[in-house]
Amino acid sequence: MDLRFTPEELAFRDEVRAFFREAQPASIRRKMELGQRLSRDDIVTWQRILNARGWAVPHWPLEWGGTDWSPVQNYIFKEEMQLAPAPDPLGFNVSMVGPVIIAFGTEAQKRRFLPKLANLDYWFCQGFSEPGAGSDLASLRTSARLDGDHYVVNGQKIWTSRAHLADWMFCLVRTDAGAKLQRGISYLLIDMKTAGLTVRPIPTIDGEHHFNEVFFDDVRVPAENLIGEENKGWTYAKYLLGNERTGIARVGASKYRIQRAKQLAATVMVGDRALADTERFREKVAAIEVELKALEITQMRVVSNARNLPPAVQDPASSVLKIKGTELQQAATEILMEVAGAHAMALQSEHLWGTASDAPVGPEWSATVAPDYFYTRAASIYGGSNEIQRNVVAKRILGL
Amino acid sequence: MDLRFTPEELAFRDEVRAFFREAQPASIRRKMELGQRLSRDDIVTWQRILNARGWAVPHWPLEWGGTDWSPVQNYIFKEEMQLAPAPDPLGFNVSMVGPVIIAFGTEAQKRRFLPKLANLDYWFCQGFSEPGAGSDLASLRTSARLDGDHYVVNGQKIWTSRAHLADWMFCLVRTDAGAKLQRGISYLLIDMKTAGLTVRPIPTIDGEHHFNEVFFDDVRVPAENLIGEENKGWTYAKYLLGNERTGIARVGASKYRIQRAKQLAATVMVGDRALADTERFREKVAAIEVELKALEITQMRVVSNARNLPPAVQDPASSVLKIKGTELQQAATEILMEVAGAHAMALQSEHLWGTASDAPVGPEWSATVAPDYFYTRAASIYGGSNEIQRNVVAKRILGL
Amino acid sequence: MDFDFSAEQRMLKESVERLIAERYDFDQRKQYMREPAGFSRAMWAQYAELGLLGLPFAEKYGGSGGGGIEAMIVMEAFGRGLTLEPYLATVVLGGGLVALAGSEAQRAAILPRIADGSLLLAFAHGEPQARYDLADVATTARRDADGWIIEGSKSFVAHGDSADKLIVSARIDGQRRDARGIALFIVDAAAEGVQRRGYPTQDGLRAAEIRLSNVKLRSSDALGEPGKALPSIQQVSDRALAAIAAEAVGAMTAAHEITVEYLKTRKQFGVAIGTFQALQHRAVDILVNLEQARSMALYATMMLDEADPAERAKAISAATVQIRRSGKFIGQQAVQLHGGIGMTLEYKIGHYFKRFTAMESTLGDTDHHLAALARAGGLIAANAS
Amino acid sequence: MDFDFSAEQRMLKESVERLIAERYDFDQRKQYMREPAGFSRAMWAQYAELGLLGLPFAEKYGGSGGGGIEAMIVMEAFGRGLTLEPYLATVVLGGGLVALAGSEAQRAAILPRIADGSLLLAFAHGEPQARYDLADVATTARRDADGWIIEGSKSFVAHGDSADKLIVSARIDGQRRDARGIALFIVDAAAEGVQRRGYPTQDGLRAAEIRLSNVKLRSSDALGEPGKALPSIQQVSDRALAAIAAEAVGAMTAAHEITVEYLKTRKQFGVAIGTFQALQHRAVDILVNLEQARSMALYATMMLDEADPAERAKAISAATVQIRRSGKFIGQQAVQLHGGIGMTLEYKIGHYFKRFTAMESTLGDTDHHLAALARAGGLIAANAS
Repeated sequence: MDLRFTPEELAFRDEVRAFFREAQPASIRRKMELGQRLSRDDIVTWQRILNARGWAVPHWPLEWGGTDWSPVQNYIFKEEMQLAPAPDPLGFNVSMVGPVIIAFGTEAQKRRFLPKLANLDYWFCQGFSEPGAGSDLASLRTSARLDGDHYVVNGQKIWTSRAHLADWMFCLVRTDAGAKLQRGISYLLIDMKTAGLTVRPIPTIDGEHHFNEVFFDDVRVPAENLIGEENKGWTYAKYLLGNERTGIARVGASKYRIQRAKQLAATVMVGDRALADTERFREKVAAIEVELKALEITQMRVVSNARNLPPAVQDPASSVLKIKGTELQQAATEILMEVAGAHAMALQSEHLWGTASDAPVGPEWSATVAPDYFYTRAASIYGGSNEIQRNVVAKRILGL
Repeated sequence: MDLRFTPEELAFRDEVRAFFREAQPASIRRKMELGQRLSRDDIVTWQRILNARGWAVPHWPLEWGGTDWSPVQNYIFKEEMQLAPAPDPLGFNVSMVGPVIIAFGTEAQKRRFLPKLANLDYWFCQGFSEPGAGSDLASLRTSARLDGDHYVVNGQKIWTSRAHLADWMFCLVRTDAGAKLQRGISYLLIDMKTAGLTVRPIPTIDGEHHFNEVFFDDVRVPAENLIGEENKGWTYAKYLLGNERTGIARVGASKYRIQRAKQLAATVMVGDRALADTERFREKVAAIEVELKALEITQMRVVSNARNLPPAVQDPASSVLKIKGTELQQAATEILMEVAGAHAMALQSEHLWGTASDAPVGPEWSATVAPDYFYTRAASIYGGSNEIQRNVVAKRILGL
Repeated sequence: MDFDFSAEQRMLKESVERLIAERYDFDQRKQYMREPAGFSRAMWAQYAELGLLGLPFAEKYGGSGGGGIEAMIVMEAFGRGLTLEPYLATVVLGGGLVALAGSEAQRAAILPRIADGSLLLAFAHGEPQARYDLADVATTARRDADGWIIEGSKSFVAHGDSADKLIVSARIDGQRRDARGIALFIVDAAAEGVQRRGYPTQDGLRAAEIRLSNVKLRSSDALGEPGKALPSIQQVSDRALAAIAAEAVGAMTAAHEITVEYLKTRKQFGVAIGTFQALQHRAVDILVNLEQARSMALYATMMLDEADPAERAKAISAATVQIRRSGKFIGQQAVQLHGGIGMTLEYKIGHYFKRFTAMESTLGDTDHHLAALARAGGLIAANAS
Repeated sequence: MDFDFSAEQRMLKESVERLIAERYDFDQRKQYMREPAGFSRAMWAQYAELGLLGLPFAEKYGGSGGGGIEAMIVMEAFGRGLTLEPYLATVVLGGGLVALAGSEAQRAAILPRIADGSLLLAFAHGEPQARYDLADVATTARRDADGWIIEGSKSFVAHGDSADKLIVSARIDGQRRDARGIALFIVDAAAEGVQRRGYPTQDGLRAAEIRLSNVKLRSSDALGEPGKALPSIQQVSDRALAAIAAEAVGAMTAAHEITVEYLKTRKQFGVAIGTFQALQHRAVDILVNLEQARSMALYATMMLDEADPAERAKAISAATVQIRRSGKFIGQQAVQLHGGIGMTLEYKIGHYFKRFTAMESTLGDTDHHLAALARAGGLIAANAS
């Protein structure tokens, strides 16, 4: 047993770190440092840089552009990316639809989609949630009826993240209305430019546009875009859910925020002392650092144990990752709010996007702090709320 | 609207305070100050002093030895008692069985019991909980079968507080085995000296003897000891539960503990400063003081609004009292634990009872701190756990 | 001890609550926000008509001589409606300072115009470097032949962009953060040398950065005795904190009701989500936080009349700690219990959350007030009475 | 990075876990507690036989040269069983100091006797006034013709009543709380001038108050160079904290299992209480706390080998903060979820709660360690690497 990285792992870390330092465009790095929003172009640019290096989809099989990294290497890669800080490759592509196509797609589907997913030539969004379904995914009602060699899709999706930027959607649809809940669901890939498909924004409390409603009005989808078998989509979706064990905690991102908060608190004066030098602030931050360190090790344990566990068995420690990870993401944004104080309260959308021509109100970094705090409240809601997470852990792990 | 006491109320407070100062035996006051356990004699002595002054049962009707105090006066009296600090009159007598007898007893029962309850000539205990019932009171199984002019009682009670000190028990028994849950329950008064009744101690984690199991083996109870009608005991028990709105928060007792903690922290050195002078300790205590002040006012609001509400309607604010009150009682014991540090860890039962002849390990007050902390964990369990409280509030007040 | 409102107070409460219920639903609020000043001029006129704008002022200034309880009643209703108008800036802070520190002439000139709705004020006090220290004033005022010349920057001035007049604090003596040497001036917002940059705030209100460059004032523009303004500043700040406490309680009450209603109507897994015990308990914890906050808002209101400023400040800090903690808990949990819809701009609950968030950095954050309370010895004396 | 145990470590783990499972159930523990010394001499012999008592010592002293991981394995099993024996006092603290600071002669005289179970040690260091400052030593040692004379009081010496020898810290120079000037001495517990008052502790273990009056020692009784003992004291304290962290994780694991089992079997309102969502979520929070604590116990163990004492101390403090918080949460909530039965002396869960409580004041409370960590700059550097 040794929690430390081996010399090989350290060398790998240095290699990754150096690459991020050199390859990341300065404009993107600066936006990341300031917590600013990235444009679609920024994200595409960066993923293509990664892909050119062979690192856009490291956890995929070698034949589809992946690597043969160990779990520890994958872990190091993700951590370093968040600490750089550099943007993650588009999760919908690389962690969600990609692995499903690899596992359940036809050879033709693989050849058609996987390279474009890795290079972000296709930007995918996820069509799972529906109005009235929320965390109760299986009650979805969007229908797909086979008509010749096309499915005709009707219905509505909601909370579709970045649908307004997407080229494609992977989508759960009901193909057998008579079947109960999970059964009768199929997994379709839908071109967002298809006639009858409309995207409508849902502005969030940070004043930004992350989410959408997507309406399907007789949208005709070629049957060849069905993944796997009809009515088995729920299995593929579940495979996807289990597929994302680490990284969800976003320990690196929280560490980066804490690091920033400490830096910035050194510039904020409270009377004749810097905020960073007050006991109260230091101890509050230290308490979060303790939890983060614990979570970091918990995550490493999950990574390390993964190879000892049969695929179907969930490591009890993995249950901590989402719950504690989101709590700490939120705690880190709260610390930044405390540092910024009233400066965070000016609403400056252009400074959030780095597109402003005038000077910001307050320090440059403060424009992003409140939107970040507001938006991070969603971390404990989306992707299965923390209440649902606790239900699942109670049932699956504790057997209650 | 005026949160302050009127001059008349202030005068009343001074009168009460002066009485407590003068009338309370020094030995009892000292035990209270040190947090030591009181003997049965101590409690009887004090209640008789109160009763001689006419203050043992202030909230009872005048004809049965009560007073005509306003709700505010009753509130002041309870607060001052806890702050003195002086022991409460025995709750089982004055707040529980007494009011039930007043409301539902026969004239003969009133004449027989009420004066003895007020003077603590009879010490009552409460026979409600049973093994396997816990917070689910209505599932009780102890049976009472009418045999001539006696009920024959069989079964078992548990968590019977101070049964080993009691002369009498007010007891819920099942008189109709066919009836569902709440129905078929009767309310009996049972002489603890009756043949077939056995008391067995349940030591608690503070090492002390608060609770008992009570076994009934063909215990014959005169039918005249039935309160009200047969099979309606649940109604009387519920009347009792609603009867205890304030006082349950024990704000005065928590304030006294905080006051003690601050005094004692001034005597504990951390490096070259007293613990009481460190920011961290002061702010931690101040945060509890804020909640206590809020609870104190919440309690005053409940007292004040009581006269505006129909008896059946529960003031939403009253729901706060048990939940927050017990949380703050526990927080106050935790602060005392922090002050005492390792000194609290010596187990010194004789110093807890004030019966030791040798000097204690550590400061004299430290012997009582850990037992107090341990035992106060029960505050959120007994009398309807805080989880049950939340269920009840969600249903009755929020309508969920 | 008596928690009942007087007949007049009940009438005030009913009328302001009715006004907000009828004229300030969520859609109307969106309309008001789109007006040029970021709030409704028509509502402002309504407030004037109802006598709300003159509430704290003496009758001879067109007011009704109301006290803390009346302010609490109004602010609580405003909190429910998440109102946008500059009541705090104009009536509580601006008008409060004029009433407290102003000369008879200043009161007579300004207060009636506040009361009739024709004059908006803002208190230009905070500075970029000051954080939450009320005595941290770097803006200077120096004597000139016939008056004063002001130089400096004010930051995050609530409703500073729409105000007709600014009450500006400036240092005439001493070092930054000295208690002595601070003066207040009444500055016309259109005066030469006053530059304002208005902007929306995260909670839907407005604020301004204000630059004062060589602003020339007459001696008669000074409010109270120059150099001795801090106690007045502290006193109106305490009043503002009590008012915000009441506003917060109104907003928490609404957030609580909206959330419980949502739990009753929203269905998942085939049942109302309010049947899930974990969510029920959370809703109860929201209620507990609300009731504790309500108690402390009452406490703050009552203690505004306390003669000893140190005792008053302690009570206000204590109340503020409770209000902030309750507001944070209720805001975050109300959003959480709503799930996705709670995150959207189109739904009301998130706006309450944002308002609670903005309160946290208004006139001192939670830590600031907890530290102040602790330094002052807390609420319970270590020595028995 | 590798979390797997070696084959030897797995064997150690299996054997010590089996021993505890077979010989340390709750009723056996009660028996052991009633023995004169408050623990089981037979179990002590068993530990010796299994090689646990010599675990950290070199082979030439009858040990097996185990490191932090081996200690962790043993302590975790001991934590499950809530064992009563003086392993921490004798092996980790006493033996640790001898191995760390002792001369070859001292090691050879003492360590083999620890390993074979014939010698019990205690570390008489804490003093009534010292609270959690390891350098706060008021007990004095002054030079005498042929040795040292010790004078002072030691407080809350774990297992000090049954120890055969005491390792006593005393000041030979400087002021109370000075880092320099502290010495360690090996004192026979039966020596003239040593008065011990033993007592049970709240968690079922034993401790002693020790008065040292004119205790005469030879020069050869000094352990290490007199005056320079603090770094050794800090190092064994860090080892003890890591050991306690592992013990705590074992105890938390047991408390978690017992509680989940109780939720499955206890019925109320006609169903297992584990079907109530609010209790399910609490059980999940217990699991989260447990897993976080487990991670930090690993971290503490690994960082014991860190060369820089400041970095080691930071890691130990960080781990201690997590362990304490998790222990408090799990202890309190395990009792709460059990309801009445959790409060009784006859049921196991309350004893875990009491053990967590006792840990809180051992070698620095949570605030002490959080403050130390914060003072040292925390775990994340403000400046990016």
